[in-house]
Amino acid sequence: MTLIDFNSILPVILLVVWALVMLLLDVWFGKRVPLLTPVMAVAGLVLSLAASLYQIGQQASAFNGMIRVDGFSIFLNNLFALSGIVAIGLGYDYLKRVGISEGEYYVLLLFSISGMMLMGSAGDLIIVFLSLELLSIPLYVLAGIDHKRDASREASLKYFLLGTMASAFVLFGIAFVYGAAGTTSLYGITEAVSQGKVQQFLLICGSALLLAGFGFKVAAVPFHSWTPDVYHGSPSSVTAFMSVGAKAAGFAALIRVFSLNFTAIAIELTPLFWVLSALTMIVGNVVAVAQTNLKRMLAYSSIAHAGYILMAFVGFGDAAVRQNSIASALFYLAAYALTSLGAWSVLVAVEQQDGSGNEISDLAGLGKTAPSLAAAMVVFMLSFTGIPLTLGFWGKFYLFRTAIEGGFTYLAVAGLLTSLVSVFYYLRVVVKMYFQPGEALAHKGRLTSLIATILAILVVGLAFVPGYLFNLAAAGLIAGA
Amino acid sequence: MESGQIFNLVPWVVFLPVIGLVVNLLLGRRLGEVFSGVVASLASGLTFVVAVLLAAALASAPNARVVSPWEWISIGELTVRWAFRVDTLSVVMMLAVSLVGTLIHIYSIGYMHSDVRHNGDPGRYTRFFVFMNLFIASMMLLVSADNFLMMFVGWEGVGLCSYLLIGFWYEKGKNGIGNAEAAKKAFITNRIGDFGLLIALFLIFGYFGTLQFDEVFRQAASVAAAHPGAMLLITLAMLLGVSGKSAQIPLFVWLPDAMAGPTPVSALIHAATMVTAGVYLVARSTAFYSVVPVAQTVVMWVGALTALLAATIALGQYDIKKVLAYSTISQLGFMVAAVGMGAMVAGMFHLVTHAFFKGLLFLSAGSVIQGMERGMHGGDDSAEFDPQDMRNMGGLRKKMPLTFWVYLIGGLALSGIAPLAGFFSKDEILGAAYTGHNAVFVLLVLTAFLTAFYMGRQLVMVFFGKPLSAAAEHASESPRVMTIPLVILALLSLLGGALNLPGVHTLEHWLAHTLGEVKPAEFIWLVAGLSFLLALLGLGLAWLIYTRREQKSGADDPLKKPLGALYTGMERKWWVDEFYQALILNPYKAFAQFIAEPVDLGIIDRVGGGLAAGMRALAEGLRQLENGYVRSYALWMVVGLLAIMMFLFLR
Amino acid sequence: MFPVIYPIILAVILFSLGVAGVLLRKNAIVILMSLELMFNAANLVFITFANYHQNLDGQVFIIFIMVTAAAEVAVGLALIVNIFRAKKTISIDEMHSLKG
Amino acid sequence: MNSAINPLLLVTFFPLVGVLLILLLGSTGKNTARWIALLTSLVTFALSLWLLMQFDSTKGGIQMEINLPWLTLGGNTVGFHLGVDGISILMVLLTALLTPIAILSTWKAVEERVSGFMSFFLLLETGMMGVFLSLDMVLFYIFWEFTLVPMYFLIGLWGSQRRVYAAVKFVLYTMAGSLLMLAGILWVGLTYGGFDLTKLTDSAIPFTAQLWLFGAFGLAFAIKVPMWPLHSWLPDAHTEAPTAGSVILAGVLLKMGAYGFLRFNLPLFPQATLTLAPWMAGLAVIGILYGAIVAFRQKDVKRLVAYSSISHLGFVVLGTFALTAQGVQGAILQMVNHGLSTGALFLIVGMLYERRHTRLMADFGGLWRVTPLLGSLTLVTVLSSVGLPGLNGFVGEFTILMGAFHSTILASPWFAVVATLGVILAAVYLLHMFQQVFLGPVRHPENEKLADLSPREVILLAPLLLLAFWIGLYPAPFFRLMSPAVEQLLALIQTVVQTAH
Repeated sequence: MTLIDFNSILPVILLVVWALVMLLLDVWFGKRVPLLTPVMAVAGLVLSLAASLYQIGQQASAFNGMIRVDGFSIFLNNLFALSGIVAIGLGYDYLKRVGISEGEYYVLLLFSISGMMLMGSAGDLIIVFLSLELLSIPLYVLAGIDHKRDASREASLKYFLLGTMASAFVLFGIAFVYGAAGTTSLYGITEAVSQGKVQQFLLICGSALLLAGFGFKVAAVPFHSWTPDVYHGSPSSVTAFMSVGAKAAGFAALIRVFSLNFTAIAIELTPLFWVLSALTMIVGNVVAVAQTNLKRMLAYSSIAHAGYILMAFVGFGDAAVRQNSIASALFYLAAYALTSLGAWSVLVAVEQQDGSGNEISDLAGLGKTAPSLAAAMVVFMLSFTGIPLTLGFWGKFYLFRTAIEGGFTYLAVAGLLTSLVSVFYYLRVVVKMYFQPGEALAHKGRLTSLIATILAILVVGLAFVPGYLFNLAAAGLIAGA
Repeated sequence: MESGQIFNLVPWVVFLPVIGLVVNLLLGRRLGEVFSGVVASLASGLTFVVAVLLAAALASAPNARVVSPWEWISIGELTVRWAFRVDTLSVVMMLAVSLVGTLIHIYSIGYMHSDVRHNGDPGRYTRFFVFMNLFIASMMLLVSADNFLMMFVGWEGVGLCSYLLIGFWYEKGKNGIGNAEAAKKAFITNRIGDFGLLIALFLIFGYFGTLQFDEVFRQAASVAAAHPGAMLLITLAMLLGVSGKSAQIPLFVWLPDAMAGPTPVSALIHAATMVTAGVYLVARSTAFYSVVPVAQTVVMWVGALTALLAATIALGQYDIKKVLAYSTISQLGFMVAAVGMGAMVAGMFHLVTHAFFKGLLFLSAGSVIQGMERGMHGGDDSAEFDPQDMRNMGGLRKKMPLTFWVYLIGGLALSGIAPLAGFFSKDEILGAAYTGHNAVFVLLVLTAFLTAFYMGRQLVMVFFGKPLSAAAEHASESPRVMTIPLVILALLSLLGGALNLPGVHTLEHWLAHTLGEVKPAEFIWLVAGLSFLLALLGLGLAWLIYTRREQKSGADDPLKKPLGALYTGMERKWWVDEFYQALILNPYKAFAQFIAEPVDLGIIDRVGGGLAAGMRALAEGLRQLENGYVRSYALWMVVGLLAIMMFLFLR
Repeated sequence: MFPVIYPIILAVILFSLGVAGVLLRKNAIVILMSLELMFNAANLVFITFANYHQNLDGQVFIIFIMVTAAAEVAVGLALIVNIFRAKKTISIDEMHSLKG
Repeated sequence: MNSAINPLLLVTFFPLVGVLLILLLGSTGKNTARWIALLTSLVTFALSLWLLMQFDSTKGGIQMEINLPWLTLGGNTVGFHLGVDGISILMVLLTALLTPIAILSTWKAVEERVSGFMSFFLLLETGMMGVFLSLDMVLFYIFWEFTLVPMYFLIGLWGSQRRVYAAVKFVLYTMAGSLLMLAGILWVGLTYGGFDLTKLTDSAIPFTAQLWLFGAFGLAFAIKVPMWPLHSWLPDAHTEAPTAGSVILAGVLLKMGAYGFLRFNLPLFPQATLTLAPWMAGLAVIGILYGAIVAFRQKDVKRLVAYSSISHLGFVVLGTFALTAQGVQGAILQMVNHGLSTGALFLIVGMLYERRHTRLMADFGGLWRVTPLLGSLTLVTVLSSVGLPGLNGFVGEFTILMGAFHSTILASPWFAVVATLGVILAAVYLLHMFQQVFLGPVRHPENEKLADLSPREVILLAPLLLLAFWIGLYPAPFFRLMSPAVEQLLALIQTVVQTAH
């Protein structure tokens, strides 16, 4: 293992080692020093974040091309680390309240994050598969971590069964791609494709299977069915993390694999992505209208947002658009991450001990009982909707711009119209909080409120100076793409 | 002051009354009735002085002058200025308006003093004079304008004043809302006319490129030659405006209702001045009408028919003011017919004399009514008692002698008894009709006869016989401040004919500077004799019939029996109001209701809601797919996978 | 050397059987086994192509797959046991409280 | 003109100073928030007058331009580009004038969450200013959408019974249009290399694309104006909004739509404008009559005024698409006029509501006698709205109709003729309203003791009515202000007409 190798994988290694240490420490001291594990976890993520920030500007290939360090991986690593920190913050308040034993939560979280980071820097299909498993398996457990509750158990099992099936799809797909190209290295495949040395039939089979498998992870229709149930059943702080991390990782895989290797069959895939994107936007937004439970509504909203991000892919075969396509997806992911974490943190703040309190109607009167929390929620809802002066607006702006640049104006129009539908249910939250009388209970978990407030400030503040984030996303190119 | 500078005074004909009204607005209520009345009368009087000065200056140099102090609207080619025009025509109007106006202001000081008390709101005294001054200002704006648009400002301004003054006692009238309804009716009917005028304005600007009088009239002949259709449209659209303002067929219906206003208002606005604006407009636009014979004919017929129709209705009215109102419509018909025949001077002449005697008649009627009201307060009549109903009057000759005499002068002048003012002016119109418009002549002569007849009827019913009610029994003469203006107007009605005596033609020459040289109207002895005889016949017949009628309060008219259905028609105003109600108002209401509820709320408003409901239904439907069973979720994934494969392989 | 297509067809059949198992069986453990079948179908493909391409990538991959599959099974069985304790059944059709 | 700070920046963002102050001090009391808001908006008004003094009305182009690069995105620059010309300056002045009046009108009406109300109001002012001053399409869109947020809360939190429904409807309708506009903005920006409006006017967009884009932009503006049949959000929003909200909604927000047509559709898509002008004018004429007819049958006085807005804004659109100097200048002036007269009408309705807590006309009657000053001022307002010559409404309507009548592009006088019927109908419904409320006898004993206007209320109405007289009698300065800009705009259209032949 050379220094470059070590260097390139530093954020992941740090995290894994840290998590193992924590596992031990938690067993010994966890009961006596309850703050130890969460603080350790945050520290680990901060370290990992530091390592990742340190990598900014670097471009490297390590472990014989299995690991890549480039703008893309760095961008995502930062995103994962940050959302991990938020998830820990949320969990700290929340787990105690609903009475979940905590130790494993943080450790599993760190493992899952390390899998996501690995996914971001995957340079080989083996890594793609491994990181997929590394990020998924802890999530299955996390979803069921509240094992005394039926919902949590059910969510966990559903997630596990379907997730494993999706993994099988991915695996089978990888096998075919390997058969087509004779290598599992992403570079190698690209090379083989460009030299025309691939079995087209196998490649297409493989790409279809991979698409289905990754589609599951990002929750694209029709592979989305797990999302509402799992988001609903899992403990809210887990869902908060899942809605951001798992989705981003799925997109990372999608981008890594497809934007490099399947450009040769892009003409075939483009209409597929078109349909997937449109379907996902429509189903996500429309079904969200009918939801009465805030968690389920946010789940459908996350499906809808996956549809928007997919919009960026439609034109991935077009080399002129590809850069913007990736950058806009990354930017949207970042905007979505901040907003979604924020919205979930508000939800965490209002959820009751017995797991109730997450119906939309339970928010009635929040504007009076917890003004700052409600105001933050307004910001998140506006950002989800894409109203200007929130980060969500810029995300949509950039995405739609990419779609139109790629020549997919109708898709952009479909996206805009479904945004209109989304106004419907996002505003309903605002209506409930401010315009209807009620005594919504908000737990005075200071940390959760603080997180919500900080995120709201970020969502609004960054909207005034989105340039920095734009540049970061624009630098998030895949080496060689 | 040099005569050139005198012309610069012309904006003051508008400013003075405006100053008057502003002063009254600010101070009137605090300083009391006398102050208000005096200020307003002074404002109006000074306007008259300015008009006299202008006339004097014009006498020595009769060419038109334009004083154009400010820009108003200037966009592209459309340039309109606030420009005042002094020429012989406008000065005649200014003189007539400010003279009659001032007299009526003075009269009102007395009249309104008791009117506000009779109606129970003395605080409204000042408001009356504010509106009156506003009216003088608007009317002056109308007659002194140098372009069509500025004239239109005055045109609508007087309409507003009419609205305000008809609705002066807005809480009175039928069901408490009758007066307000009448005011609204007047305004909206006028607006329909104004619609025509606006269209005319648009067309004029289109074909002439300007709205300035001189420019427009200079090109009239050439444009008429080039675009005869356009000129016809302009003149006919204008006629719609005229028929609105001057209460001609088909828009005359508002004027009788306008009698809801206090009597001085009826005298000033709805008899002497505002309603003649239409005549003024046609006279002003002589250049147009003289080149469009068809339009002239239409105008003439409208006037003649209105004259006859209104005269017949006047026969069937019992309200003292309603009779005069229909008489006004009828006389306006005379004027309009005159200008339609091209006898502009005759029309203007009748306009002026009519202003005198009809103003006089209305004011006298006001005096009668207040006499009755005073009688009412003395007597013990019920609250339902109508002091304006002639069937309650009778014998007032003795109770109100001065009023009787001036009323008589007015009535005779209106009937066309020589040598009163009305005789000469009406004769000139008849003369014009006689030379070339036989059918119209017959109509007008018939009208003249009817005019005399209904005036005779009114005089008899009001002043002769015995008092038919306690109020009439106790009626008393009006105060000096009211009777003096009456006397002055009576003098003017007596001597007004001197303005344009046959053979002298003062007015004719005066107006020729503006309207162009026209052949002076001949004095035809046959026509004059005929009209005089008919007038006498009418009065005499009325005397015969009405002195012998059953003298009882509320008795039927003696003509009712012999004329039968015909008389009912006259009484019910030929059902014109009902006709409009059924043909226009009710359908509009129903249509508006239809648009407002079934269409707007029912269809257009529901589209958005329907989309939302559809969205909800779709959402509920799609939601069913998420049934909670893992295996069905797995099935969806497999289906999705297979669909992707199928697509990739089958394309 | 026999044609590559035979083992691939076998793998596809195995995979399809796995899918059918997931779709048709209610017992969670059987479903887990069906999933394993799908994994192993992939393994078969890898091994076939490793042989075909004459390189080791495929074989290396299989090692990883076997490891992760073991982890999956461990987690899966733990979840199932947990559920069995609470609900006394492992029929997945009993688990549909979350829906809509 | 070497001022250190660009006046446009000050005018646009000064209200935010007030927001900050309210957030810092707002908790000290209701009156603190009120005074801060009022003073801030007055200072903004003063700043807008200062802006007017620096404005050179002889020039047609953009003045006091400020163009800072904001961000670059995939090769396109989004600039912070503000500028004022003869068209926008009037809108800025109108906004700056109406905001303090609206704020003052809430002195007694808003008692709950005052500092929130005032903050939203000032935010709204910034948004509106931004809409009128932006010269970058993206910036424009940001301000455009941003105005929704404060207005949504103003309606939803401080409105009357059906406020939630109205607020949501308002947002949904507006967004339905503006989202498509966003697609249009993106398309134009991508195809023609930038979002800067001043650079785009030269780009020759192909005709078919122009038609589509006209539709995308036009829909957003048409909903905002609102044009028939996209108006159904308006009666609800106007009726349910608090008085101050209605004033601003009618006075300024609707103008954003009409302004959008002038700022975007005409210069950017001239050929499409030429082709579609008769259709737009046709819809405008329908709107004029339709609004007037429906207004006539309303029982709620506020709804009546709301529908009257549809009718009045129809004139604005008609004038705009007459594409003649008279039409367009009249339309711009009419925007101001409508802001003044309808703003005043809404204030009056608010005053009535504060006194009687009802808006049904049947509950009033005979008020002129009880409250003579209110009655008289209402009458003047009604007359201004009716379009009585000598008052502002007439000048606008007359010039619009004149322009439409002679428009070579509409090529038919019938648009104007039919629209002129609207003048009659306006008298019908407005006098009906005046009669129902102020004339006749006092029918309800509750109305006997109503208080007449307080000095504060007179101060609210006085500036509006004085301006109504000013514009009616001497509109020349207003026309002078806008005419170079309008001429420039029409010259552009004219070149297209010539090349078409």
